[in-house]
Amino acid sequence: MLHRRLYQFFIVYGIGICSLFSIKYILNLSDYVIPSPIEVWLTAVDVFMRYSVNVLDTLSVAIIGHVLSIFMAIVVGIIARLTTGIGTLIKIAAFNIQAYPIVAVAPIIFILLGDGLASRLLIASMICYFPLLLSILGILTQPVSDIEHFFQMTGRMTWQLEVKIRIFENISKLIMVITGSATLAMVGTIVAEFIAANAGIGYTIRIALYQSDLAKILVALFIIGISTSIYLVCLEWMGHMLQKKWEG
Amino acid sequence: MLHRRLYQFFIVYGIGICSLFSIKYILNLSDYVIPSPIEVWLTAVDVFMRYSVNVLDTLSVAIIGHVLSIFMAIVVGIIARLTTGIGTLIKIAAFNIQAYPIVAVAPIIFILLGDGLASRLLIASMICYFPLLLSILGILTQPVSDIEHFFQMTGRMTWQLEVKIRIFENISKLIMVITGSATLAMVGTIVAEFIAANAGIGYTIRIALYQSDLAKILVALFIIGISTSIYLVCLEWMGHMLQKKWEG
Amino acid sequence: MSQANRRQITMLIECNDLNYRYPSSQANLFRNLSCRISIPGFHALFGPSGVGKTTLAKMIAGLVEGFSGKITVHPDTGILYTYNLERLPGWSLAKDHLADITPHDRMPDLKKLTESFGIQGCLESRFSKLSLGQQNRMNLTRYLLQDFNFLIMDESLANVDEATREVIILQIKQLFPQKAFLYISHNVMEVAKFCKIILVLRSADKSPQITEIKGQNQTDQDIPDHPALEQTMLEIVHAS
Amino acid sequence: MSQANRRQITMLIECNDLNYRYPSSQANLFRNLSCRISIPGFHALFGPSGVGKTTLAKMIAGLVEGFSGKITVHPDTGILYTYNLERLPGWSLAKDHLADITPHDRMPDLKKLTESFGIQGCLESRFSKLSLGQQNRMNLTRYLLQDFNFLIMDESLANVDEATREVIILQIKQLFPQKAFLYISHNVMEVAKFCKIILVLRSADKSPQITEIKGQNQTDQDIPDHPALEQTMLEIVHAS
Amino acid sequence: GQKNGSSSVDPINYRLKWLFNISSAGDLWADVNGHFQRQGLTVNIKPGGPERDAIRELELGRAHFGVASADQVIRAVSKGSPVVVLVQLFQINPLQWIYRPQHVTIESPEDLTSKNIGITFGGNDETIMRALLSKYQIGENEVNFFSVRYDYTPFYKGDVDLWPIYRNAQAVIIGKRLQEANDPIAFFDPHSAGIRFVANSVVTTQKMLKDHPETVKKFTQALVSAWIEAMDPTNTEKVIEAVHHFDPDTSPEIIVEQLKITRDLTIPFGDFEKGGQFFGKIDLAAWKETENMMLNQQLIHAPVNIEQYLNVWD
Ligand SMILES: Nc1ncnc2c1ncn2[C@@H]1O[C@H](COP(=O)(O)OP(=O)(O)OP(=O)(O)O)[C@@H](O)[C@H]1O
Ligand SMILES: Nc1ncnc2c1ncn2[C@@H]1O[C@H](COP(=O)(O)OP(=O)(O)OP(=O)(O)O)[C@@H](O)[C@H]1O
Ligand SMILES: [Mg+2]
Ligand SMILES: [Mg+2]
Repeated sequence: MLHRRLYQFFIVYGIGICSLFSIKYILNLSDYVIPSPIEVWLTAVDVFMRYSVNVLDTLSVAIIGHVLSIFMAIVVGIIARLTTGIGTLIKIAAFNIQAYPIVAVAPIIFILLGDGLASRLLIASMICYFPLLLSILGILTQPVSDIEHFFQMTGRMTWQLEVKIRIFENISKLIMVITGSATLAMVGTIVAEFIAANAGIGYTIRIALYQSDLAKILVALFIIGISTSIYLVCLEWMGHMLQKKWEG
Repeated sequence: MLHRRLYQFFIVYGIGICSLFSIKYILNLSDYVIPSPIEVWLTAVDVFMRYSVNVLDTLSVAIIGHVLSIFMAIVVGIIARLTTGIGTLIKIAAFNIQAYPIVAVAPIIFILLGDGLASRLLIASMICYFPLLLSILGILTQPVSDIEHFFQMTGRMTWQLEVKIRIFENISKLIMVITGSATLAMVGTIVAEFIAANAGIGYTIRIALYQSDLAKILVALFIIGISTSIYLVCLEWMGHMLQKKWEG
Repeated sequence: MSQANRRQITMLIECNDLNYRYPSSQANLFRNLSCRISIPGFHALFGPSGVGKTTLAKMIAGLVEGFSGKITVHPDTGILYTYNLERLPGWSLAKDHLADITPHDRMPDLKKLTESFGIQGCLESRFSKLSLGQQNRMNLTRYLLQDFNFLIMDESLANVDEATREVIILQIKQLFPQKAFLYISHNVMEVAKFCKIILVLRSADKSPQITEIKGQNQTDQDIPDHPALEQTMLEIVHAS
Repeated sequence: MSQANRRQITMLIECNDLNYRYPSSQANLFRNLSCRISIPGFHALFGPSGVGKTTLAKMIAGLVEGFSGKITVHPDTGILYTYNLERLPGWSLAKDHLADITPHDRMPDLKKLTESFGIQGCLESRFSKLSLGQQNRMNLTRYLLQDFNFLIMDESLANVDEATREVIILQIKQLFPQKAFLYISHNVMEVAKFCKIILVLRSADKSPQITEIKGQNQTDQDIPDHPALEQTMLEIVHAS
Repeated sequence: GQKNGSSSVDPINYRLKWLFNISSAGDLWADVNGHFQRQGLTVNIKPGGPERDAIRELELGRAHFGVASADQVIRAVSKGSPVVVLVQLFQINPLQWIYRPQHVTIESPEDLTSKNIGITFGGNDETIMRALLSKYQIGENEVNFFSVRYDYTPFYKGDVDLWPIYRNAQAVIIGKRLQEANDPIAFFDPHSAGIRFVANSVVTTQKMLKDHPETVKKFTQALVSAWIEAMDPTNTEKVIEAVHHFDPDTSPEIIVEQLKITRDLTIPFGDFEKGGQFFGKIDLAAWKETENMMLNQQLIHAPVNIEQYLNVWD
């Protein structure tokens, strides 16, 4: 599976970079606009190790942020099921906060949390939790009446059980969404680093952008792509195992 | 419904801004870190009309971007169902591209598309289509065998029909996801404006950031919140109508 | 037996002058429908497909609202409604689910029920891997282990073979002599043979919409009283 | 009539030495099972719940794989399998769906079927708003309007009342005298009365696992040949 | 290409470096007052931004003229981009460091030692600061660099002593805010410490210069004359109005201040009467110094001889 995903990533990346080079040669653009293959290669040799370390740094934050956001989404999803005032309020708050671009809210976050790991994690999970929340809300608000009927009838229904039933019935969808949102966790972390700027590949990209150095960005995107693929494969594998165990 | 949503937004916004002011007074922060209520009020009086026009501008682009991204997500979702090479490739490409933060890819987008509406729309829909894609993929890959069996047995199954059946069976989930992603469309457009900078509230926010003017940002967030709420209510209402009509 | 018990009989449910129309349909499904169900007893609700059995059952169980008229329940608790399309949660084996939802003191009943229902062999399976009839029986079993005064079984045995079905009905009657049941089935012979009262429901343009017929209420498979049974079956067919 | 047609009979399906075990289960469900189904004829597959009727039917329809042995089909087309839990798409009224999936030249049949099946009143409804028995009939109707040589009806009428069921079976036999059917039902009387061949399936530890019994194959409701029918019913019960 | 014809490039796209603000006062003035029209040119002025790069757009043919910083130009040249500098907008780089004299005292570059200095890593303030430190032989381990983003909170809260800022633009706004809170401000100016790092310039491509020399000439003349008018103190009122029209988020009172400082940075040749005509002068020595700084810090790998790309008008 890892093998297949990496292979697919190479194809996609290859297509992307080849079209970039074609544009370069067709339009006869200088190395400043689009770097030459050689320059990209030399840059890669030069920065690969350093960037890889940065990406690993980012990836580890992304994983924590992802776990956090899964947690947040489930909590909000569960609370939002409640029809009480607080339930609706939290649901609405979750939606409303999402309506703001992180760049606009970031100053407020920094004021509140400083610029340590906390802000970085918060920004990362804010970016990736929303798709999760949407799916989880969708799943948690849709009754599975042919299973739930018994528990309702016999007064055994608890919210935990309801959540369990609905999650179980939609487990494959959920695994897909969680896996998919992993890429967003990565994006979130990079954006957070871009804004909060002191470590990680997002910080590196920002410097490369200031220096108009597209070659460095292309190398960074390559390493990000590979490590995201690996993370996705791990998640898929874990999901698969979990599903197999749960569904027997 | 509109009334309720707006009311909820006011509560959420009110809570947010009150906690900000509390922090200000508890930590005894000066007006340049967190503006005083009076300053926020004066700023609001000053810029409200102008910002509202900007937000309307942004909202109209967001709506187009949203429609586009729904379209993109459905197309990618449908293509990704195919088990052929091209199907997998497009699916993988859709996932891989999403793995990159837009800020890193923006220079490449500008190189490829220039800075017309095209880039702005592409950035906006790239940000908001992914959650849609995830949900649509989840829905489109999960068979509804008790309905599909007949069509399969009698050789009548076409991909259009399969898509129709699966969408219909999940219509309420889908409406929820589409409505939810509307906020992301708004975010996407604002970010696009932030990057592509020539109009809209994103551009305005950027200037406010650049001037370190939190009061203006708070006003902008307020107007964005209101107009997003209105858009959400419209979508919910449309979804409701559609569902009523389709489900009879 | 039914004579000896007469003094014990209590009215459990009284429906008075029910009128109901589904919001999306034109005509009334029920028009001035009245009926009573007594406890104890294994009763039936019978009638052609589409006549409203499920709807009436759900109204009694409180799952359908918006009707006019009055449904009185004494005492006001312990009504369960079960139907043939229910599923057990997929994450555990059938036996684990059953163990979960069975009160401690009913464990012996659990064993007895699974044996006489012929589903011991299914206990190690997950629900989704059972045949339809096995699913029917598994679902009914768990309801019987609950605390109830009145259990409505809406086609709960629709996909079970006749022989097993008879065994099951007799077993239920024997194990729960103090409870009331409302068995919805399309098998005339079966309801005539085993039920105490058969409520025969017909369409709203006929009056009365519901007729009570006394069934054979047999408690044993092997003593068929042919002429009386045929008489009951005829009555049922005429009433519908 | 069955005698007059004898020369017309063709073998449609032959199952030879089937062995099958569900991947998740320990024991074999089928052990050296062999049977044949001929065209035309309204046949039944009968047996206690959980014995493997649905599995065998799906194997014949090509929906279950991974068995050993051979299933031969002549000609290799036109097998349809329908079961009682199917649903119609929710976005159109029943009549619109039916109109959609009925070939032009079968429109008169559509009218005839809905009338004799007693579902004209349901045509203006959506499927989800029908009663179970109405859903059964609606689903069966659409299959009958398709192009098939052999239709497997897996408990397709499980939630329909007996009287209506008889009408439906007779109507099918009358309208499709050249086709073959495999009717899975738990009603002994019914299969004995109306089916041509009843395949009685029993558990894998018995041999042969499947027995063919000649049914009464009645084409009319009103001429019951009591003793012969009872004889057939007895045979079926003994075989299972 | 066509040898002649101002009409052959129509309309002309002019990409700025940054959003519309005081740093494009002359460009906006030209637009408002028809300077380009009078030369027979139709010009679309487009705002820039951090993700924008005018030089890229020039090469892709999406823009014909643009504003770029000197480090962008030198980098582009080092990578073979056929870019030419037409006008140097700022004679003194507006990038300075703001600090609060109540908290820190900076009287000479040596006072930077052991201070928390905000820099944008990768930005030209980093280059300037490093050059300065090396010029005054302050080791980089003797100061603390603080990575800067657009949010000023760390400076407001005193976590950072010096914060990089555009003297003619945000500095006025931020300064006003601090002064309102009775927190006086001061600036540390690298230029006065002898660091001459060129700021924004107007650029075009060599191809444009070769194929449409007339257009380039007319454009340059229109632009320079507009800038001179815009810097003319007698036009102050109208210039403020024009800038405020494009930059409504900055109040006229602020723009007055910004304009004054911008005048000092673009025309530091004595008062306007005497020096105004020298607007846009390309400061060859400063360009060479800028190139050297970048070379020393290995931002370019070989000398580019930047003087060859400066289109010095006489
Ligand atoms: N949700 C609904 N909306 C509108 N009409 C409905 C709805 N549910 C059922 N009906 C109609 O009401 C009538 C009674 O339905 P009900 O399910 O109670 O019948 P039933 O007696 O249980 O039939 P069966 O034996 O087939 O299960 C039917 O004609 C059906 O079409
Ligand atoms: N997917 C499966 N995995 C494992 N075992 C299964 C699966 N499906 C069915 N079985 C088992 O195989 C046996 C036969 O099932 P099948 O559904 O064919 O029975 P059936 O004769 O149709 O019964 P019914 O009359 O109750 O529908 C049953 O014991 C059932 O538990
Ligand atoms: Mg019913
Ligand atoms: Mg079956």
